[in-house]
Amino acid sequence: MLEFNAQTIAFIVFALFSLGGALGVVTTRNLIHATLYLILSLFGAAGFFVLLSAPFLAAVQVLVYIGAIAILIVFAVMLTRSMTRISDLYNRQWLLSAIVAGILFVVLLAGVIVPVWGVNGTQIDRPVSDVVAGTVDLGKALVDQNQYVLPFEVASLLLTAAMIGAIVIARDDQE
Amino acid sequence: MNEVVCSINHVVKCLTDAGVTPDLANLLTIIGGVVLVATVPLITVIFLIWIERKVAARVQDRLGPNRVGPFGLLQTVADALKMLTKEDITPIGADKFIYNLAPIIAFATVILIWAVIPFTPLHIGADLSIGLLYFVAVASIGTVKIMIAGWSSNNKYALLGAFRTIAQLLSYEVPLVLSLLIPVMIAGTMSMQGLVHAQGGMWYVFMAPVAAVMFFIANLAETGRAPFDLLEAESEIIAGYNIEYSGFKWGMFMAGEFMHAFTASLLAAVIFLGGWWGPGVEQVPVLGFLYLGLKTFVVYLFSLVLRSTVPRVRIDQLMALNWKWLVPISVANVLVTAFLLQLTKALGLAPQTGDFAAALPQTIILLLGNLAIVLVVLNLVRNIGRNERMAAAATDAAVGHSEDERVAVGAPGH
Amino acid sequence: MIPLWMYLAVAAGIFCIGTYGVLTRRNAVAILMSVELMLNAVNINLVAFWRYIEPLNMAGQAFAAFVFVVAAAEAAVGLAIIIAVYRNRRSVIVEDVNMLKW
Amino acid sequence: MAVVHEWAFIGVFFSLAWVFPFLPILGARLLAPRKPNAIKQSTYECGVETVGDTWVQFKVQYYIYGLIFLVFDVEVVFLFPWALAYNQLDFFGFFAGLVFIFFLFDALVYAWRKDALEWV
Repeated sequence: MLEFNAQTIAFIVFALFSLGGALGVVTTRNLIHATLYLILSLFGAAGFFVLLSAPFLAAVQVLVYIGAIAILIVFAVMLTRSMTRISDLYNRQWLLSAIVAGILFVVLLAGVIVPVWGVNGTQIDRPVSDVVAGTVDLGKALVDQNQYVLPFEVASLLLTAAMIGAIVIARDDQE
Repeated sequence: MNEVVCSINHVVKCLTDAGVTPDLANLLTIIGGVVLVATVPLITVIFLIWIERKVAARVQDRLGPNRVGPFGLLQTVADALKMLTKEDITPIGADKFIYNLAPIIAFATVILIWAVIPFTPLHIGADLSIGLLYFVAVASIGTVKIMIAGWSSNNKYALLGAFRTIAQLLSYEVPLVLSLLIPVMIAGTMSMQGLVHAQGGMWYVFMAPVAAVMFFIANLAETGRAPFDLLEAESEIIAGYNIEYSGFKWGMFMAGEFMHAFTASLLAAVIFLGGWWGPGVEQVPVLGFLYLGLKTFVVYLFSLVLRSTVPRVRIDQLMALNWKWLVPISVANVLVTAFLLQLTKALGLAPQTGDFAAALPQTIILLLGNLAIVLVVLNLVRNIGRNERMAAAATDAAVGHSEDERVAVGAPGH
Repeated sequence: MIPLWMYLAVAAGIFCIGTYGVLTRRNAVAILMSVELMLNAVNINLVAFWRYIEPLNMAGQAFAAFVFVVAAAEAAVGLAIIIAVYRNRRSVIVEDVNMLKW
Repeated sequence: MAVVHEWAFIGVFFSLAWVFPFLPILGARLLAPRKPNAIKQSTYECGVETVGDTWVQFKVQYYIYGLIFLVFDVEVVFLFPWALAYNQLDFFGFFAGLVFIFFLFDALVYAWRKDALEWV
């Protein structure tokens, strides 16, 4: 069913990156290592975006997730010294949680592969068109009054609010 | 040098004629192209270090390296050979795998930027539609290398140095990216080749001088060059995040840094100085190498002279300079440029063709806008400087001292 | 061409691993990382659906971009809360943070 | 197809880029002497014995800088598609960007007024 070509190889490599990285995040005790696994996983996802011809999102993924969020997480790990203190990795419900996550995965996989809930379009093998809207169209859509201009401004407001909130919470006001 | 794009069809055809499957032929040509593109910086860096030492020596009225080879040209090669035989020490408690990974990432991320640099109209590694963001993204992986180098060394100084370096890199990435918005706005493309083509009429350094200066300053800080090299000031503190590294791993950090500085000049030349544009380049594309190299060298030489003449800033000045000056100026610059671009479009002055005369009216209007920004900033600097001097004089008069040497880099809010 | 369901399957896998991490990890920072994984899986889904079903409509990419914003805001505030809690309780273990229990 | 080719180049570059720094490090490993001992391998903190844990407590200011950077980074990334399409936008597009940047600038002004930008 799958032709063995460069795209398939790339897909497999990125799938290994993102799934392996994700597994590493939840199983590693050392939080810095976990962050590096997170970076690996996010990098795999960036590769997916390239394969899906959304290179802009791939660049954003690297820039925002790897360049900013991962660094912020490392800062937080260092600030809380949280890598040395915890003896138990998981809480007591780990077995139950594993079962829940496993069942969720099976259900999702079934819903994706076989049309359990009727024909839903996940079975298509190839994109409906080879023509893809590019980053320019994204830019136009973001400031188009009939499309996303309101979410666009709200996103800015949300980030401003998040920053103000985070500064208020994180700062030590005792000093 | 990089023949891959211009003659890729010939190479692929030759290989397929020789009996190689088309896929393998494609792969082989790509690999050949990658090796070519990656070798350019590797060879350049050897001469860069020599040039850097020579220029620093001339500024300080010394001779610089002059023993090994003609004019000391082979000094760097000798240094590299010496470094190969140096013992490689891994400190106790270091996270071995990550410790060894950091120098590799440090070097690789710099080489990776070269993939999108247009050397001539025909020679470019990969002309991505998001080339500009690609280089910013790859450069932002650079913070990861510093983080893991500092953390895995199991050394307090390395960790502290790494954190300070990361704070610096993160901060200066903001004006860097903001200043890149302006060429994108004018050109309407993010592909590096497209940006250079769009500068056929007018270099962006004339249309957006403020953005060009912001880009240059932010790049100096991003690459840790003087006057922003306080985190590994070799003459004052031991080193930064790479204190525990020795031998060739340390060499990788240093070579990566030199290359990054040169790459930054290269990018400035591509984005703001018209890249490979020059007389006769459309007839003889290979001339592009020469023009690009010349422009890059001018920018690089300027940063070298800065390095050996300007004193280091303090870390609080570094942060204040970025957040209280560069970022607000960049934001204002984006707004002013955006407004003026709409204005020129409404007035019908936006260039339809890519020649000098067509671009002139828009350039003049943009230049005036930039001039206004510069004047406002200079006025602010003067007022703040005067206020600080007067405040200092007042306190000194109260205390009885008369020293009033203040640096104007401080906060306008005070 | 890779069929759509393979992307969705990988995204489902990442999402479930993230769920497991959120449910089991005791360290608040690790939980936050797992949440990022889940958001990331959502993003892969959005972009995959966009590419395969509606490649000319910008909804998929625009939504993915807004998910980036949400992820950034969540990381910023979440980590700030963790730092504040650590300052007061000297702990980042979520079971120790039970001030709101009663 | 051309687009795929460009990214194939990047993909190959990413898989090969680590080889260039790896080879000299490998060469150094073969050539360089290796006689480790306890003194040599101890951490170098200006010749003084290492005291306490390496994971010293960091100032929250690092986090604040990272935070402000994160917000700016995400917003600037949003501005890139806007800038890319800017030639094709009218004055409404300009105002949308203006409002967006205004909120962004608000965040900076707040941080400034709260002295969150000071290196303490």
